[in-house]
Amino acid sequence: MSQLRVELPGLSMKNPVMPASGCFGFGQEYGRFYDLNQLGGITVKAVTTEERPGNPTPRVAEVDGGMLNAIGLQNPGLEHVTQHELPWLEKYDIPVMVNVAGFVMEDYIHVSKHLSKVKNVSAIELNISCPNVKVGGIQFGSDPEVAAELTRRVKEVATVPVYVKLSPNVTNIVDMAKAVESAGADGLSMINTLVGMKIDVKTGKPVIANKTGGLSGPAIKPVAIRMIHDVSQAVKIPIIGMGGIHTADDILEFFMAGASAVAVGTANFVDPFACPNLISDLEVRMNELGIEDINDIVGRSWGKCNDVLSSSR
Amino acid sequence: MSQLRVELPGLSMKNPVMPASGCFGFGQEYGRFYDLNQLGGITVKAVTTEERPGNPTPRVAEVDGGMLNAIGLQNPGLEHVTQHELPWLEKYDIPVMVNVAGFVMEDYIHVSKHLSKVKNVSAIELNISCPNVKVGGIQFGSDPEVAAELTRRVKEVATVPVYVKLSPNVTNIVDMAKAVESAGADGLSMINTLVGMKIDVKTGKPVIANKTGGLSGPAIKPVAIRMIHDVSQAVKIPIIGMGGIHTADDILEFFMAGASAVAVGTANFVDPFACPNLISDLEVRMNELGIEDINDIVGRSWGKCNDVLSSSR
Amino acid sequence: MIVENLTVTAQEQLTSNVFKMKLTGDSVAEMTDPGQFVHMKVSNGIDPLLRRPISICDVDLNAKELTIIYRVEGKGTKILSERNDKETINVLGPLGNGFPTDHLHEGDVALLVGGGVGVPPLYYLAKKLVEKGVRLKVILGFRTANDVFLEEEFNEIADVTVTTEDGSKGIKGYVTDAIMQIEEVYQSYFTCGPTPMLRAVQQTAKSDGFVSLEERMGCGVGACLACVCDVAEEYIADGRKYRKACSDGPVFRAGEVLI
Amino acid sequence: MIVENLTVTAQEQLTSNVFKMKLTGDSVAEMTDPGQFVHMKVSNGIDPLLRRPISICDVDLNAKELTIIYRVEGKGTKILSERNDKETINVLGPLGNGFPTDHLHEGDVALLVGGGVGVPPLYYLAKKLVEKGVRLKVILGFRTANDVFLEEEFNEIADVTVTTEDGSKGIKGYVTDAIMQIEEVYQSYFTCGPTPMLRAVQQTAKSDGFVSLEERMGCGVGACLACVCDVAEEYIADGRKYRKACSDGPVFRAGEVLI
Ligand SMILES: Cc1cc2nc3c(=O)[nH]c(=O)nc-3n(C[C@H](O)[C@H](O)[C@H](O)COP(=O)(O)OP(=O)(O)OC[C@H]3O[C@@H](n4cnc5c(N)ncnc54)[C@H](O)[C@@H]3O)c2cc1C
Ligand SMILES: Cc1cc2nc3c(=O)[nH]c(=O)nc-3n(C[C@H](O)[C@H](O)[C@H](O)COP(=O)(O)OP(=O)(O)OC[C@H]3O[C@@H](n4cnc5c(N)ncnc54)[C@H](O)[C@@H]3O)c2cc1C
Ligand SMILES: Cc1cc2nc3c(=O)[nH]c(=O)nc-3n(C[C@H](O)[C@H](O)[C@H](O)COP(=O)(O)O)c2cc1C
Ligand SMILES: Cc1cc2nc3c(=O)[nH]c(=O)nc-3n(C[C@H](O)[C@H](O)[C@H](O)COP(=O)(O)O)c2cc1C
Ligand code: FES
Ligand code: FES
Repeated sequence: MSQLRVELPGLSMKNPVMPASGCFGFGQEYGRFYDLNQLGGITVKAVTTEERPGNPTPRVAEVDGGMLNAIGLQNPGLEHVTQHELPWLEKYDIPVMVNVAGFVMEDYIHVSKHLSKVKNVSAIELNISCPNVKVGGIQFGSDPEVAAELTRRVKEVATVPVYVKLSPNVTNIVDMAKAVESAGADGLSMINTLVGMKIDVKTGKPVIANKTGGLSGPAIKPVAIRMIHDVSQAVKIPIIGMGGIHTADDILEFFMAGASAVAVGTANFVDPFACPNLISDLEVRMNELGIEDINDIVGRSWGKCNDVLSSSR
Repeated sequence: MSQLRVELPGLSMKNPVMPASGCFGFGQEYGRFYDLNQLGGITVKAVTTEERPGNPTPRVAEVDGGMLNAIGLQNPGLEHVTQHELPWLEKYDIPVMVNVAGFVMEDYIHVSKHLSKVKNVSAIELNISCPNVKVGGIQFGSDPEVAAELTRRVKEVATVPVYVKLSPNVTNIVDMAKAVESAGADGLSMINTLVGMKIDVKTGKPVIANKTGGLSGPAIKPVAIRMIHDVSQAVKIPIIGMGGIHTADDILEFFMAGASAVAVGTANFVDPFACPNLISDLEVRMNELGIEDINDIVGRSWGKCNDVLSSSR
Repeated sequence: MIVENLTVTAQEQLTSNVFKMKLTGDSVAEMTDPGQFVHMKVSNGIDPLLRRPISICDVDLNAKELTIIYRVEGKGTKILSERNDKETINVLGPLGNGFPTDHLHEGDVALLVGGGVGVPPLYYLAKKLVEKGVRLKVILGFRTANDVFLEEEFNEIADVTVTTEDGSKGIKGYVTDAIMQIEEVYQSYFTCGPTPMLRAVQQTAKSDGFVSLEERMGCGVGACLACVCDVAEEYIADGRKYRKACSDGPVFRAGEVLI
Repeated sequence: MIVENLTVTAQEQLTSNVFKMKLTGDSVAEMTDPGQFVHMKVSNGIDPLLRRPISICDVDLNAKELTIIYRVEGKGTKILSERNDKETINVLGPLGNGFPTDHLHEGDVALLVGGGVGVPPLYYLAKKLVEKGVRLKVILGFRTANDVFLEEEFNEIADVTVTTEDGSKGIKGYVTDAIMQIEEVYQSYFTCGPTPMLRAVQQTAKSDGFVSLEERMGCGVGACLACVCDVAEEYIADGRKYRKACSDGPVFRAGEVLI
């Protein structure tokens, strides 16, 4: 398995695959299907200062090649998460990344500060890109200066590495990435969902109660690959890639685009065993393609690893 | 068929369906399959001042639920188009919209001015959003001020209505739409393709020679619907909707989002008879759903037509 | 909770748009609770992408054979209706919590009220209750006579009243019209069908009861929070103000969740 | 150019990853030109979305039966290999321009050079040429003996040399090694296979000839400009500096397009 090991700030992973935030709860549900120790790590659902009821239902809709969701950051709040959800994960020997959301900067700072103190929190992922929350939120994800300030202030209080999860719904994602990098982000997660909508032609109304929802699944993979390809050439911090991963080849594609680890979202719904299956398929596929170490192919599509190879050998 | 008739500036269409630019050449190829008079109109391939060789091949790649293309605006240039391609379309009694592209503002102005004089050109569609051209091009599509100035200057010389084709690769499409509307645009076309990439895991390189390509097909439909839903509430000019239309229900969805006509791109490749089939399916489906006039459902998802109905009856 | 490729053993069309399918496989042995559902991947690949929740209608534990009855609504159920004998379908299940029956005893009377494709899960329940010696009053609501299915099967084990909206069969009207005609006392009721029907049944029925809900689902296993329902004030426990239809339900005590 | 649902009449596995399929339908009557191709929608729905170009390998005009031979490469051809007898497949074709044969006459000698899945279109061509009384020298290149197909069929109508890269059958090496061993004079050659092979054949062969190209396609009918190839200086006509592989080709005069 050592060909799969990756090391990212705060995340020492025996393989590069973890579930994506919001698609795996706090781990208990899928823990009934398999031993979570098989995972490279785990990203849990967005946590906010206070409990959040989320949006009205319907919250999901299927579209061609993907799905829309507008869960609305439903979560039991910081206190409940630290006291009841995270302790349950202590029995596993895998890094835990906690997704943090908020409505004003102070929310992010407060939650990040407290989560940093929790024993098994390995890293924080700032969700500045949730398209399903009406107040605030989305601005953090589309204005480089605001995103940078948020990152800087969270970094001041956080004692674990901080990843910033970028929104794809922007004109220039490279600017966003550079801004949060220079503000001290330890890594990037990309991409969050594209804002989309589906209308029921029988009623004439949006299928999702919130009207718009976040598009995830295979449909967004080409956008994710392109963005990671562009961003990985412009920043030095590692990228956790996500968006439509359903096969081991998809994982390789994300690495070749420039990701250093990956997260799997929607695929868990299609197959509860998606993550462990991807991990074993990945090893098989790497052997077929003669890839000895997954780290060797990071950024291969734009020559990063070719450069490394030619200079080191 | 009168339940399908729509009237847009310069485009008096017996039904709301036309092929999208770049997916139908200048009409001759599909004219071999069926009588083009069945169409509501036709949008031809992008025209530039001079002949353009386009990008190296491979220029297309299939992805889940869609395809990537990077044709690179290949076209025989303004003179050849006006002398050889457009005259061929004269035998048809359908409005012709010509897609115009360029690298500097003067290109757009020059081409638009000359096309305005061509007998059977009913409208011009400014392609300010082609993601596959390296120089210029893309900026027009992401900066509201530049787009507005371009629109204003083209409007000064054009004697036919001018539609502006918007790029979805922006943070705020409503701002773009409002900017070109106040600059005098007669209508909007949306959306063009999302920028995407696919990597061949066997070679580690992008499949498309140009590296990135434009994502089209069902995968982008939710993004198109959301953007049209938002823009149609913010502008008064009509919208030609496109992005992933493959069924009659898709057309109804675009209308309910706020479109007043639609264009069909990728579906033509899947089935050369896509457009005429969609037109006949649309009528059947409207009858099933009790929609008497397609114009009645424009913007129904956000209440436009409900409002009209309640105030007029 | 298991994922398994079940093999289709039968596919039968019951009405113009309702089909009955039988599937076999080891995981069927776990499908012991009426009211639970399975989550079906109707085709390989991404078209469609998500699983479809379908109730368990009947189980033959010896033959390890599951029966489902489904209505063709859209793409997914259409594809399901085209799957043939001997093909396999990837099925996740059994999922959720079914109808509780422990509170009923021999000689008790239970009311079962199903509407449309809400009828199927009540059949497996009926069989279990009859085994226990519970007497059943079954009310099945359909739109027209042509839409009726499972009536014969129910007739063999219980006292059945059919209602149709147009009166083309049985009582003309809604299931509630039939409920109001019941004079006998029943200890509990169980209902499944469209949400407006569930609401009406809750209001009309004269005992405690259980309702089975339909919600749009993502994961089906409690992880994505797609399917939550708000909880009535008096049922809030541990501060949890919601229930997940997939893993807390789909069956709830009448009145527990706001519908 | 017609779109029709052809019915699968046979599906046979030839090697570990090469299959032969037969399909029947009215449009087959139009498939008279060797070198043309059909554009196949391998499944309904969007998975996969685009058609797949496959060469016409043989046609029985009386039985209206088309034969294709294809290698399982990715998703599309995999699905094709799983389609069964009596199922229908939506086929657009015949498309493109095939191999010209008017310049050859009875008694002439023609060289046919195929590599891998470039071999199939040459079979229909070979039959047409033999009908005309043209004598054939056929060279078929494969990777190993296990990959060889269509050899017997060709043997019945022509003089065949097989090459394999590992020498496990026939001449060890590439098709060009076999071409160089030909002593006889041939009036024309026809070749189809991977692009590097086409280049090598163009350089080695000692006559005018025709090459059939593979390019990624969108529409297949000349409308999208996905499949263009640059034209050699001397072939530029009417200022057109490119050719579309789908509608101007896939067969071109050797040297006409830059490969
Ligand atoms: C717990 C549960 C049990 C069910 N049992 C049965 C049954 O036994 N027989 C039966 O015919 N139907 C049953 N349904 C409804 C069935 O799941 C839907 O009819 C089916 O998902 C429609 O899929 P489709 O692709 O044909 O329709 P589409 O409209 O194309 O589906 C699009 C999306 O919406 C979802 N969806 C559409 N309608 C419903 C619905 N009513 N409930 C939940 N999701 C929906 C689909 O799952 C899919 O994700 C049940 C639903 C639930 C939640
Ligand atoms: C004119 C023409 C005739 C052909 N005839 C034959 C034949 O007779 N037998 C045969 O086995 N193959 C033939 N091919 C190649 C065949 O089209 C591809 O192998 C097939 O499209 C691969 O599809 P896939 O889904 O299995 O692979 P994937 O790699 O999953 O396909 C992804 C996309 O790339 C395209 N693609 C992949 N490889 C090729 C290729 N080599 N050429 C063009 N497009 C490709 C596919 O069409 C699809 O759009 C021909 C190609 C052309 C252009
Ligand atoms: C149901 C659902 C809930 C999600 N919730 C969150 C969330 O709470 N925080 C977050 O940062 N991303 C959330 N996401 C986004 C995913 O983490 C991921 O970025 C996205 O779905 C793309 O990956 P995928 O295509 O593999 O699903 C959610 C996605 C889905 C489908
Ligand atoms: C092969 C191809 C070529 C295209 N060329 C152009 C073009 O020249 N000008 C333009 O404005 N849009 C062009 N487009 C974009 C389409 O007009 C359309 O906006 C887009 O494909 C979305 O619609 P669809 O999903 O129905 O294809 C092209 C699209 C494709 C697939
Ligand atoms: S469907 Fe995911 S929690 Fe219920
Ligand atoms: S494939 Fe579209 S022009 Fe050739």
